[in-house]
Amino acid sequence: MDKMPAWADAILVPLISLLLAAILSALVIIGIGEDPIAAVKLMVSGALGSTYGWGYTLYYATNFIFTGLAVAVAFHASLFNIGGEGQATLGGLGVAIICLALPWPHWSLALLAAIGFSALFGAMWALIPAYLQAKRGSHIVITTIMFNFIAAALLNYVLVNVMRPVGSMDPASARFSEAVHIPTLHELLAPIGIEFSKAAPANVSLLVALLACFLVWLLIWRTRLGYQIRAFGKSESAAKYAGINPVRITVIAMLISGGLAGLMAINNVMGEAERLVLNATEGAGFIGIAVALMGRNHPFGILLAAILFGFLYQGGAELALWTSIPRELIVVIQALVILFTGALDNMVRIPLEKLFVRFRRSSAGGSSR
Amino acid sequence: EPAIIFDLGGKFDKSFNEAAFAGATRWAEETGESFREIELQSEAQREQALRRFAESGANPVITMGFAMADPLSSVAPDYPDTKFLAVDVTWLDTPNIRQVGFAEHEGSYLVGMLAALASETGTVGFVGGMDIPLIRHFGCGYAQGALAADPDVKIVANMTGTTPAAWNDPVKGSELTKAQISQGADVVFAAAGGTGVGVLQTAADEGILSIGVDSNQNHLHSGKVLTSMLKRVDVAVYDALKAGENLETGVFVLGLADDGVGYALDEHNEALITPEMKAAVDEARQQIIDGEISVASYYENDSCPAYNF
Amino acid sequence: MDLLTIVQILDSTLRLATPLLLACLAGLFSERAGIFDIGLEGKMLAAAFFSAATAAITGSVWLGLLAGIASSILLSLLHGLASITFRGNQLISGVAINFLAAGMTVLIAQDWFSQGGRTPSLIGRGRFEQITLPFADAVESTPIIGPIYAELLSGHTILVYVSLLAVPLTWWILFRTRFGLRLRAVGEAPEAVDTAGVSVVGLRYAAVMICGVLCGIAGAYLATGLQAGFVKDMTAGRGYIALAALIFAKWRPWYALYACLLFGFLQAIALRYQNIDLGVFVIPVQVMDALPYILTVVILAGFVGKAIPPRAGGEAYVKER
Amino acid sequence: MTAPVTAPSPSPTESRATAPAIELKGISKSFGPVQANKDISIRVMPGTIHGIIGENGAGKSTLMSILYGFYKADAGEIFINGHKTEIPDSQAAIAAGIGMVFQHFKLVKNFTVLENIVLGAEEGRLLRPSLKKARGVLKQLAEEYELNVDPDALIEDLSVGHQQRVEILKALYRQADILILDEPTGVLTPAEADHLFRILNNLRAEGKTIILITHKLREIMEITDSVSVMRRGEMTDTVSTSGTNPEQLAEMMVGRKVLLRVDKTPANPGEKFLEIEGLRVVDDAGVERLKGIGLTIRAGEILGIAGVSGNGQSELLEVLGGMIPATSGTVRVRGEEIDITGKHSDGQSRRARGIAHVPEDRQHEGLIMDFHAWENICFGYHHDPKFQANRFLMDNEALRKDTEAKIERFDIRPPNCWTAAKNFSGGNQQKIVVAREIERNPDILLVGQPTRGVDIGAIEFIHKQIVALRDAGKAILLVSVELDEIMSLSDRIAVMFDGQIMGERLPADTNERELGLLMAGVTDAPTGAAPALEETIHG
Ligand SMILES: Nc1ncnc2c1ncn2[C@@H]1O[C@H](COP(=O)(O)OP(=O)(O)OP(=O)(O)O)[C@@H](O)[C@H]1O
Ligand SMILES: Nc1ncnc2c1ncn2[C@@H]1O[C@H](COP(=O)(O)OP(=O)(O)OP(=O)(O)O)[C@@H](O)[C@H]1O
Ligand SMILES: [Mg+2]
Ligand SMILES: [Mg+2]
Repeated sequence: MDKMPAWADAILVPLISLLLAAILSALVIIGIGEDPIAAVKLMVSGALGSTYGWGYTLYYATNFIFTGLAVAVAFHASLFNIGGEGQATLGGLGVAIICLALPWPHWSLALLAAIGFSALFGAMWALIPAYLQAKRGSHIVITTIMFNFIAAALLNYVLVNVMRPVGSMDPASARFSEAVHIPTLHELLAPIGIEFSKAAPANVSLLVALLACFLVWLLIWRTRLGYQIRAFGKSESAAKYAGINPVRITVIAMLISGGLAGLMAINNVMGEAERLVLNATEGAGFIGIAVALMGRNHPFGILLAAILFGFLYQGGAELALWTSIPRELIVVIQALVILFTGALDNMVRIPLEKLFVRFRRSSAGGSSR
Repeated sequence: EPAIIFDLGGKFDKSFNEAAFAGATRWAEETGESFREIELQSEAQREQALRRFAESGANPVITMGFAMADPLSSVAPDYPDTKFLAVDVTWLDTPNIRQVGFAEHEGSYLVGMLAALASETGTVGFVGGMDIPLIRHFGCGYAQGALAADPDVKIVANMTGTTPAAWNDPVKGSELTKAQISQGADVVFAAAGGTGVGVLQTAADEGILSIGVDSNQNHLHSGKVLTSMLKRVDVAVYDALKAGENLETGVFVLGLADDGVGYALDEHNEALITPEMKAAVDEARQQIIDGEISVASYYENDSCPAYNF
Repeated sequence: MDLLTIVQILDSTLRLATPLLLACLAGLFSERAGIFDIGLEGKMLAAAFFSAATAAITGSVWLGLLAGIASSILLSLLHGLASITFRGNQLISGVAINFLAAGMTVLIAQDWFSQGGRTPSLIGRGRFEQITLPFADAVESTPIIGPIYAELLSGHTILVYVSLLAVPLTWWILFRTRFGLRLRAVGEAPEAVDTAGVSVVGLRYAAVMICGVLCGIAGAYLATGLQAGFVKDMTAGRGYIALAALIFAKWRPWYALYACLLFGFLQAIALRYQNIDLGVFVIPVQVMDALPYILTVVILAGFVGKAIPPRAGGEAYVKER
Repeated sequence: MTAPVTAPSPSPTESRATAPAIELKGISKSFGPVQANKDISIRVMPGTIHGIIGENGAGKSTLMSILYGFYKADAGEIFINGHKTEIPDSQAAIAAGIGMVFQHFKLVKNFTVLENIVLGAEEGRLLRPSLKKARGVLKQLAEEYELNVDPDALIEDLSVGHQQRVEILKALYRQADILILDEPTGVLTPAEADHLFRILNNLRAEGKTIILITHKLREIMEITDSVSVMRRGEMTDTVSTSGTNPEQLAEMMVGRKVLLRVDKTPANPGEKFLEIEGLRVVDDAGVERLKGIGLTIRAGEILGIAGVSGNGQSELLEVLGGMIPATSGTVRVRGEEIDITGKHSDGQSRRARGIAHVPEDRQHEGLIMDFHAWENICFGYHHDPKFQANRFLMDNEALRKDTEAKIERFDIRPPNCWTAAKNFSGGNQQKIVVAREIERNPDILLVGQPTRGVDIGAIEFIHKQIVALRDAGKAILLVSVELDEIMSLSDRIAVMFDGQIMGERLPADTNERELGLLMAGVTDAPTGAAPALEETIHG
């Protein structure tokens, strides 16, 4: 018998963890002499109080959906992909190359090409760590961390020495042409009569992200490949018995993971900046870890967690603008969420399990009499 | 309510951004009004910050540094009623931006002279921030000034990096200073934003002289900073805030004549600047203003007659 | 390149290798005891801030050092709580600690000093002073040996010498003492330690605490030795490079010294030269920046001898489930 | 007699008169929902060897681990030499003079013997003096008890038998008066086991008290003075060895008369379904695990492989099941050679050839413990078109239907396809695996330890299924360490030793003694005998 019903495991535990993280965050805000309630109010109004705020919240959420899914797919194969940052960076490079290389007739074609290229570049950046893990047992956590730094150096080199337009002082690529501008939510919703902030960067990538959620759900729970990924993730020895090739699954899972992380670039590079800048990912690869942990590696959970983090991000930016609370508060909250939903999971789980076992015993004892 | 966007080094970089902060603070104190501000954390934030301020009705919106040029070019046209002040940008053709540049080469020329005059080893150093034409522009004026004061002077120059991180890397500034000291430099000019803090610190630790930049940095290590090359960003910001919504747009380049650049002389470096040095530099200043001396501009020539970067 | 330049580069190598070495040895204690630690970066960062802040407030660098160590130990305890007591995922805990430190340092710095997440610059006794070794001035003019002694070996802060001494000390503790034997055993086979009547939890906490102390010194060195004050993110990935060095060193103290010196050397080169012109081709500075990471991947791939981590590393010791 | 091993205890005769060396009263222990020990009491007199037997999972190891302070009991008291003793951890147990050799050794593999011995029993803060002292003591102990091991060898370089010696030395070095051995002979050859028993006898003669856990009734009868029987977490009884016999013990163990015979008709072998020739396997460490195996199994027969575990049986199953590649050799399935060394040698290719495999370790191989029953029912057969809804998706509905049918036919409890595998008991887990594999109606069934940790009711059921498959004209390769199972189920028996087939016998023509000798590598007619036997059976 399980110690705890499934719903408690899937909902109660993360909820309590989140609550603990929230309480500590509030204490931190009080600690720096600010009013947590006012801060939350400001965050809510800034992030959700206008279509402008929503536009940014959803823009960030789109990034986090991609990186969260990336982390989750790898997690299902029992691989901890900390390399989302690097893979998303490379995805950006892919998008920039394809957007600048060809004269695109229409944004939709460019978007398709960008989806392909960003996923391809992200996947390729995950390939070497995956291969080394599968074939040579090199710990993927360490190799992906290393690849994040290597990606940063590579982007740095490319932007400074290769892609920087002549005469520009910025280490950034040229601006993409108007033709590859993908519709923002404003442009998408205007025809159907919905007024959405023109300034907000949320764009059609959001729909791609939602589609990705659905596809990942199908992949993991409905397809043979997903079945094999999960089986391999749960028990490598059993996977071997079943004839599931560990090298193949490791590589494929990481390619999908890297591809998803890379896909983020259609949002931040193509949808927002419309050029490639240094550090375009802004840590979204790492936030994917928190998002996946909180979303319990399920696409639906990830969607919710991504929106929550989108809210935190936009709300945090607002805080930084209108109060003296630095933006780093969000980093702290992110850390607390990772800590409680990830590392200190058992701190919540064990007492809860005991509670359930005791509750069940007493109710069983009662009924038998 | 006006707003300022500080660049990556942050408003306490003791240099470029801090100058803007000082100007804004002076305005706020004098008028009793307030301004909004944000310190950028990453490249990707530039456009959002700009848009957010414009969106919320801030006017004017002040941006610091050349890297804001690109976001400005895409955001400013969306808010035609908002006035922008772009410091260190002079090449955009959007009507609602006041673009302010500085004749850094002229100011650098003066501190270059002082460096050469103060040097005992006959070698002076230059630590630049990010390796871009703007910083070479500084270095070029500095080299010309040093050579003018002492034709035999040896100049050693290093750039901190190729990305904006170069504005905020005191460790590297410190290491480069040590390297220049080992090459004989005994006066080092840091035109490197927050990185300069490391340069000035090391220079003070190692007992040589340094030259600050943008803000008056003489007080950082009193008696050990020869002078500072002032770039009156504070004045530009102060004036813009004072003008408010009536800000006059267009391109402005401030030089010695407008007191847009200069060198700092105060109680911290009185003892270091002899009357002879002061006389020589002041004369050169007047000559530049009068057009008798023409300081070559790296911007215009894309090369420097005095130093090969 | 003349001798003086070489000595100068080696001199900065030593300075730059110091935080790496301390953090690397910190990781060595922790990982040898079976607790993976990717939170070295965060602990160093926290220590850097609290040492600088305390030194700035009190004016005493020694109090600063203590505060730095204390803050680092606190994060170590958090890591211990998550990964030893609650048997959580050590990697996730490390990631969380890194974020926590990155955020908290800036938050507190802003609250205390309102200088955009920095501390005021440290002056006077707020910093570690450079120590001139005996006779350094006297021998300076002797050819070759003079500059090596006077420039390279002399004139560092005390923490540089502490880090160098920490290497033989670590070796001695690990391989010559009872504690070291048990510590190594607990990283290989905790059940063997447990059945031998020694507390696994106790040993692991001890290791994690030592890790905290060393990370604390590393962070304090960054803010009060190498620089004069704290700026945000000032560790700049050094914790990860230390981790890389640890793998490079195959979890051994003397190799750790060599690995850190190598990585310090790469940093020293990258600091001094933008691009390295080898005549045939030019190595861009970005390659120098990435080289430690690339080398580590090569080592991890097992092309240059296999790096076998402690066998029980990364996993909580679970008796009953 | 040397200082460290001499116990300052009263002489054996004296203490026998006084108090028991060990007395446990009312010990209970549960692991979450599993009650491993229920109110157990036991007394062991000093200077005796006390046996503990019981089925797998009966709670023997748990009880001893509590005595050794490895686990903490939920309730109960422990008395050592008549004194109530708290044993919260192993340190306390060691201080009370208890030493334990675990079923799974607790050694640091990349430490030397010497380092392992001193670990936790060092003399002071520095290592050198401890090691120096231990070296001396070790030498004396080695001479005294025939426990020779190279003190400077790394554990990972030692054979299992030698590793066990290190464990015993560890206990003796700590001056243990009470020595617990948990299934020490499971991994030993008969010769090594004999050597071990000589040592135990010596120790008993020294006045030490020994507790011996074993599954082998022969060993109980041979060496113990008294024996306790455990069943399902409870202590059934404690009897004096001289006053009992194997049959009675077996009955006490399982709680009813043991049916050692399986009802089955004589085999009716048909064509050759599986032919193995010159099969060699060299593992990653370069050790040759299979040294040229030759076997043939025909349709309609069960070939049983007997042997002490660790002699290559696992590797044989793994190669045939596609889990590891062979180094060389040929395998033919119904006359057609299959790839056993190359890229296409894996579990999938085997299944495609009609080979099904009930693995030895159902928890780590046969099942994904976190998956629901219905997800496990296609494990390994997830490519089967029958489970696919279309080109891309699996048909989960069909899977659940299939599972429900199998739950029904195999009487799997609880009958719920949404129950996770880990939440079935061991026997029902095994039924899921057996159902999955047998219902494929394979040509060849590989079965490893089919009834390990399975209760007697399920054993009978599983045996019946296997025989039914044979009667349907399929070939079955059975590997088991239980000689009884081999003897009663097989139509033909091959004995493996050290990666080789030592010989083949017909169950009717042989006995446990002869098989035991073959299992120990003692033979007058090694591998060569196989073909001759083939002739006599089928000729
Ligand atoms: N560490 C543990 N955590 C959870 N359950 C356990 C643990 N150890 C044993 N159990 C369970 O306790 C019961 C008794 O196990 P134990 O190992 O004592 O049996 P045993 O008699 O030694 O069996 P075997 O003959 O197979 O060694 C089993 O159901 C087992 O699954
Ligand atoms: N090591 C373990 N950890 C957790 N739970 C366990 C462990 N071993 C057994 N269990 C659980 O304990 C319960 C009983 O298992 P066990 O194998 O002892 O049953 P059993 O009484 O022997 O039944 P069967 O005769 O069918 O094997 C099952 O629910 C099983 O999931
Ligand atoms: Mg057991
Ligand atoms: Mg059972």
